Order: sequence, then C-alpha cells, then structure tokens
Amino acid sequence: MKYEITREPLDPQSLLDAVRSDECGAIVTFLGVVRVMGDGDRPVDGLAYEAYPEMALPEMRAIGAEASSRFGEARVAIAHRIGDLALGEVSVAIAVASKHRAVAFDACEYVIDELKQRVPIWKRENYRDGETRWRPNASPHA
Amino acid sequence: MKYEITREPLDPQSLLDAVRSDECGAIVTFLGVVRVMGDGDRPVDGLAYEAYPEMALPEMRAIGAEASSRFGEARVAIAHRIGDLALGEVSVAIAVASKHRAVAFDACEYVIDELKQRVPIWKRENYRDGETRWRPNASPHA
Amino acid sequence: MRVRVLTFAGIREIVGEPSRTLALPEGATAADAWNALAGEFPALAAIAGSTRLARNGAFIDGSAALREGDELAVLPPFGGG
Amino acid sequence: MRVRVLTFAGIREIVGEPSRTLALPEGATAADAWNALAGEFPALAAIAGSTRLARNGAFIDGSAALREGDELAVLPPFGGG
Repeated sequence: MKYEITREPLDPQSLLDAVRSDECGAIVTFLGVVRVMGDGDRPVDGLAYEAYPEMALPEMRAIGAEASSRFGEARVAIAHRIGDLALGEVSVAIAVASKHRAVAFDACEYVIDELKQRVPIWKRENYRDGETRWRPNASPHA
Repeated sequence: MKYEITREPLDPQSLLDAVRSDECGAIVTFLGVVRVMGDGDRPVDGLAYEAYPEMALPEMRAIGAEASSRFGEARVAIAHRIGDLALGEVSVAIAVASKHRAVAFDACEYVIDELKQRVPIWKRENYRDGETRWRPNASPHA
Repeated sequence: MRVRVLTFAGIREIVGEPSRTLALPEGATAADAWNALAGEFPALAAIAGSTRLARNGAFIDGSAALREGDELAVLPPFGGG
Repeated sequence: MRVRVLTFAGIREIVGEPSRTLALPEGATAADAWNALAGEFPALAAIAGSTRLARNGAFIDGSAALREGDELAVLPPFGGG
C-alpha cells in the first residue's frame, strides 16, 4: 500500500489512511520510538538511522506481501525514518488492516520482526557521554 | 492512563500521546473500525453503540491494569465511542506502550479480547435493508 | 422498597425506557426484581438465560438481596469493540 | 573492470566515504572485491564474518562473479526498527 523511507518525521495517521478500507474491521499499528535506554543499558541522547533504500524498499514490500499471504488477507503500510532522531521520536511505523483482528495483530508483529532481520537499515546509538556505536539488532535465535 | 467513553470521534493520536514515555520503545495500537460486513454476512450502513459507563469505565481500567501486570510493565489507554457510527469510523482505540515490543503486542491483544467479553457496551447493526439487530460478541469458547 | 432498574440495548427496547423504578417487598432479591420485570414484559423470558445482573456497578447473582435505593442493571450479552 | 562499492554504517566510517570505485581484473568475484577493500582498510578484517554482500540490490555469495558496472553493497548487520 505505502512503503517509505524518509528523513521527515513519520505521520502514523497517513499510514492508517493508506490501509483502511470498508472491508477491514481491525487496524493494528506498531511504532518504534527512541527511548532513553536504547537497546542496552547506556542512556542515549538520540539515534541516527541510515538505509540502503534501493534494497530496503523492495525488502519492505516483500515482507508486507508475505504478511498478507501468511495470516490472511491484510493491507500493510511501512515507513522508516532515517537521519538523526531525538528521544521520543518515531523510527518506524507499521499499519496493518484486516477483516479480523487476529490477522492484523499477527501480520503486524511479523512485519516488525522480519524488518529488523532483513531490511538494510542501520542504527547508531549516540550515548550521553558522547560515545557512539552502530548497534545491530539481536538475532532472533540468540 | 486514559480511559474514555465518548460520543465524539476518537482521536488515535491523543491515545498515543497519553501512553508515550521516554522509557518506552514500542507502541502498539488497535483500532476497531466499522466495516461493511459487520460481524455477519449482511451489509450494514453503520452501527450504534450503547454503554453503561458507570460500570464500563472501571472495567476498562481493570483490564488495563491486568494487561500491564501480566505481560510486563505497560502503559495503556482505551477509548470507546458510543452513539451512531458510519462505515469506516473508529469504534474502539487502544494504545499500549512498553519498553519492548512483545509486551506491547501481547498486552494490546489482551485488552481488546477482554474488552469484548467483559465491558458493558452493546452494538446494534443497522443493515442496508433497514432491519437492525443488537449483536453480541462471539464467546471466546464458541 | 424501591429500586431503580437500568436497562440496555435489546432489553431497553423491550422495556421502552432506559430506567424504571420497581416497588418490591422488603427482602426481595435480584431474581425477584427480574421476575417482576419479566412479568410485565413477557418478551424478556426468552433471554433470561443470557442476561446478567449488576447492583450498583458490580455483578451479582439472582440470590442477592436488594436494598432501598439500589441501582439494578439488567445486562444483555456485550457487543463492544 | 570497474565496480562501484557502496558502504554503510560502521563500514562506511572505516572506509571514509559511502561509495568508492574499485578497479578489478576481469573475472573477479565478490570475495575478490571484498579482499581488495580489506587490503586497503585492515580494520575490515575483524568484521568480515558478519558482513554480507549484495550486487545490484540482491544478496550474493563471495563466489559470485562481478561484471563491469556492478554495484556491490557491503552490508554490516542490520539495526532497523
């Protein structure tokens, strides 16, 4: 439906609008938000994301299509922000609309799980002490 | 955080704002939307919802507290609309923020499942042919 | 004694009003109140099995004794969400 | 032949630029390109095991033969979400 990588702040409402339809009774959204503890135990001031959009966008589309065929028909939109993000800003927004809620929940969770593993986007944690580190996502099998 | 039964259109953004915090990296929302097929196979023009707010609001708060203690710490907001709703309008909005996404997904799904069983709110389907019917939710054990 | 009965959804439509005052003998139970209502509105009999009762916002059994001024809610199966 | 190498995140910081042209002998593989890059930037050796390669947007093995004009992306472990 809508797949986007952008430097602008994400607008969850525009994703809702992209997926809603008269046939869909349930919309589940996921927002990833920059939090003070990042993925580890060191407080961050913010994050920086970088992407390889020519590869990331097709992969996001593929994940959306898989989510829709695996769990039942679903309408999927995914937006990922890149550049510098402050605390509280939204890094990724996913919206999934479906006829019934179980499909929407399962498909939305699938999308974020797969996105973290398969989409060429990278995150740098900017720690309060001034250090920075490119931090990979945990492996699902770790 | 925020628990509301209202005749006004629901504003998902205000629920996001109610649950977000610097500690939370994930926000999952659920929106229930009026769809043309309602819960059955007869097309509807719209729905009407009615509530017993003096009992429904405490029950919504109880469900939010349970969701937070069962799956891990979570911040929960629930809004339910009453009155007449047209196709595409949002009947219920739930937002759950948590440190990690698995907790937010599980807690959000718990809230909507329990709300449908335990909160004294009723729905009338207004069919296109002019008939109406008060339609109870399916039992989870059906 | 007098109790206030609140009705909702299909039950409200049968009763024709959202709130109604019942005069009951002292010591009457919630079931007595329901039976008084169902006596007046025979269409209620068919849905007795799926109807729940709450007093002052808390679920109760039919055996619960009522008191003057209680608010008894008569609740058909829920449909929120 | 010449291939364009794209680098990202920590690898980009080591190499110092997001894109770089490598001159390679005809028949060179993706592994040959990586080795040429790692020869120039010894810090890359430590992360060879976690680095994946893609040609023109599709993952490839090191054994894949490159062609003039290919775009070879050198991808450290992902961190999106």
